[in-house]
Amino acid sequence: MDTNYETIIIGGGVLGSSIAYHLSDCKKDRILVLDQKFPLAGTSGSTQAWIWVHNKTPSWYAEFNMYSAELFPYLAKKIGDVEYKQTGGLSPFFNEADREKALQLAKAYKEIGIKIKVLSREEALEKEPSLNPNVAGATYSSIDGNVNPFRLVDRYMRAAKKNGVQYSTFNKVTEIQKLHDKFIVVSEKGTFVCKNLILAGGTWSRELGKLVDINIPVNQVRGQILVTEPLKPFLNYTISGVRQTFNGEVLIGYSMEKEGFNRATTLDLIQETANMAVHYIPGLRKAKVVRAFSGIRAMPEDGLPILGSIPGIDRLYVAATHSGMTLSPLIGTLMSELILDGETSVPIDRYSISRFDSLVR
Amino acid sequence: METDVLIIGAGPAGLTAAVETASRGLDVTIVEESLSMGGQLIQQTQVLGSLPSFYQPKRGFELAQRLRKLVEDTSVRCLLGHRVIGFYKDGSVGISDEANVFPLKAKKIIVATGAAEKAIAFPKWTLPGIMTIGAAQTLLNRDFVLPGKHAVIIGTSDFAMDVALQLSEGGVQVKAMVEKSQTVLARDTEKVNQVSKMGIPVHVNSSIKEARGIGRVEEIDIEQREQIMTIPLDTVCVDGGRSPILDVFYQLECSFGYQRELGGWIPQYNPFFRTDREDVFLAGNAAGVSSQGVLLVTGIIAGINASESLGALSKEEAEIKTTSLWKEIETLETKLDPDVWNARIRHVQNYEHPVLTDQFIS
Amino acid sequence: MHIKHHPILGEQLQKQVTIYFKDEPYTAYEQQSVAAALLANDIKQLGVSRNLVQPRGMFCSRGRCCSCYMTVNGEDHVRTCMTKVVDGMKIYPNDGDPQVRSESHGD
Amino acid sequence: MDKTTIICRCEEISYEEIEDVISIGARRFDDVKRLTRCGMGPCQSKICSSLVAEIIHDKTGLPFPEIPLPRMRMPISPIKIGTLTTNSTTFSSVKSVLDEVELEDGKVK
Repeated sequence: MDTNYETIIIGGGVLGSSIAYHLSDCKKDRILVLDQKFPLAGTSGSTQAWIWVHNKTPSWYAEFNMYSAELFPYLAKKIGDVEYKQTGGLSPFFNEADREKALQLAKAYKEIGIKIKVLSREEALEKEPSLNPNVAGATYSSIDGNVNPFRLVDRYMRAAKKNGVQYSTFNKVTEIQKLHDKFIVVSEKGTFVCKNLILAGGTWSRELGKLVDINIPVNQVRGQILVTEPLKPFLNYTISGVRQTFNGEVLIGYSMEKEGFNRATTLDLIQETANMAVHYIPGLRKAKVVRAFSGIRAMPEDGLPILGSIPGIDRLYVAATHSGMTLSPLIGTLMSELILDGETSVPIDRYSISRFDSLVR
Repeated sequence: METDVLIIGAGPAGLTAAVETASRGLDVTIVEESLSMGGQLIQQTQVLGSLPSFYQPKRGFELAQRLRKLVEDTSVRCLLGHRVIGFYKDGSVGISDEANVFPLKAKKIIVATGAAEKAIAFPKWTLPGIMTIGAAQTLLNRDFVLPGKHAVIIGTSDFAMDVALQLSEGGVQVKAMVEKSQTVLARDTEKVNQVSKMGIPVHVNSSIKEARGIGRVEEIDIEQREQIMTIPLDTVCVDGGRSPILDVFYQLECSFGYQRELGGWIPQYNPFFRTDREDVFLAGNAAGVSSQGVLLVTGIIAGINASESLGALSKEEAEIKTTSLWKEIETLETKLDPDVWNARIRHVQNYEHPVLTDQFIS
Repeated sequence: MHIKHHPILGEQLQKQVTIYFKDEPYTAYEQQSVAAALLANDIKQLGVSRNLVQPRGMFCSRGRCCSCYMTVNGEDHVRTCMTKVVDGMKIYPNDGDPQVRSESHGD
Repeated sequence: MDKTTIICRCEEISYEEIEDVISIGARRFDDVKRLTRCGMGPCQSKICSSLVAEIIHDKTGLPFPEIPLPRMRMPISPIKIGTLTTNSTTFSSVKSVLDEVELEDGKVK
């Protein structure tokens, strides 16, 4: 295996693989992706994978998500079928306080050109007849949808490899040094040299940052999700909390726990999630759960992406975010632009790591 | 619901563990998914030769009856038709009877979930009529149904020999036994002779090439030294060996080690049949696939040491008993297959160095 | 075929019951599993696989492989190797994914 | 074994598909699972996991102790959602996305 690269990306999840693909697609060669395990072993392989825009705040962040969601149809044409489906997104609510919130949300989004409709009970039930008849209403946006996360990462990875990107898996990075205009990246399987270094470690970003004495404030949030066995297609929309896959399974859950890297599931939360399932879709009562899984989300301290160059260290970049599935095509594109041209077509200054106070450890 | 000792699985190991703990005055609960006690012993009609010295040779189902009687004479709470589905944050066990899920808080847990048969894959192995040898035996001796008229058995373990004989006696024509190794795997030569006396051909250096049939298996191709032999039949029984059932241990975050001779991955445990979790013991095939006799002994050891950990038995007494029971395992296991015994010793010695740990850490 | 006289266990099949497979009556005996009782009546194919629509029957008989899934008394995907027959039981093959309906549409 | 031989009975994943993902670097059952769906069906890899371990071993020469167990999950066997809802009424950790939308002076931040 070569040891000398133009660009090394640490992390082969949805962001790392998307950056590798987009960069290689711009005829940039000599790219290496290092993964401590195997792509999909972490967050990217344990998600409901909604492509979700609506109900994200602040509205400029929703706008950022919208740009990315709009790239999916084009992306599928380039890297292959990723089972992306723009189903439209539905967020049911069950009380009047939430209706007020929904109306405010629609108003705020209108200004940036994202259309959200606040549906009445009848309209919600007409769209999604299997919803609980006690629903008070729902917010609806046609932008939202879902994707097969396994396919997405697999296709990014295969397309990147086709463009000449190399992957070194089950290979943890242990040390990073900056020597003149080069990075020396020491890993379990050998030492590599590169000009550009991109940290795309997801939940492990904080640990990667320590190797270059930079504080990347990304925390871990655990989500537990139930999977039913495949059911005949019956859900028309991606419901925030419940969605049906291409294959027919229904994925249920919207939970957040602070448990570090512990990916255990608990019966307490499985039962709560089952309650949520029948609260949203009473007909699911008879469906069988075959598995509960747990994913560790990467959660930057203020909830917003951390993107771009790292001040003070030339040619060192970071890409860490929540909602990696939704944002991957855009972030992949923008990071490639940044590395190739030094500027991006969509401004990312807001997402710079310099917004945090304690940059240096 | 609360209990001193929860035993998961009412097979031979679970039942002996239940007797050991309940007879010392502990409050004991057994959870068993099926509606009857005895586990896989229920359909074993063969005589079990190598039982511990304190048992007389018996047929499997007779041993199950006896264990059942012993348990019924105690105050053990038997939750038949119940299964463990998972665990709560506070360590309580989640149990379901299909209508409800409820937590059960146990001071100690003895896991005796047994072993599962492994599959053998070949073209069209998914056709109806192709089943594990354990399934064929269950049909025959528990459901009283003939699996078919003409069968071939893929595999030649001792268990395969038992099932071949039982199928023959039940009226199924066993047309062949197929073994990919150079020799028959069964160690019980008496059984191998019986099979040969029944006129069942045993093909070594052979493997199943493919199955065919419309809606059900109708014929198979056996390949032996590049020769293909086609056998018309309606039943194929596959013997892929067995491996411990580990789901419960995995959820309990126990560590694992690998011992091929004991069935592959098994929970790590010490001489007291305790896992690396203070409150979790194990017994039976779940602690390494072995003979019926050994399973009983492991159940006793786990029961004794779980009792000791709850103060129902002195440490000294538990140690003396455990040591002599290990001798019993050595006798039985060495007679059966010294490699199995050696693997078990190796495994226990590895207690401090499990191979697979922290499985839920990202 | 039901074993009327078992070589070692003798006559075990005592209480006869009637079960219905695709609305046709068949003879079974109490304590038999649904999959076994059907097999005794020469019904081996219990369903079809969901993608390739290939025939499936009982494989492991331990409730693990899910190959014996059938619809029993209105419930889809019942593991028939683990379910005992009951007089009058109505059984249909597993020929597709279960349907979910809203409770408001009747259940 | 034929290339089209089914390895995962539930999801009908063939030998060939598993071979393919091993060739792109999958070394553990869970890697194979995520890339092929092998083991994602109702039996949750109870039948195919040992078959896949053998294929990984054959193709890569990795010794069995270095091919870890698949990650096992609750529920230990399939269970109806309705059954799971019994004896549990709490709703504390499970949220709706609207819970995350914060209002300031009656307006979205």
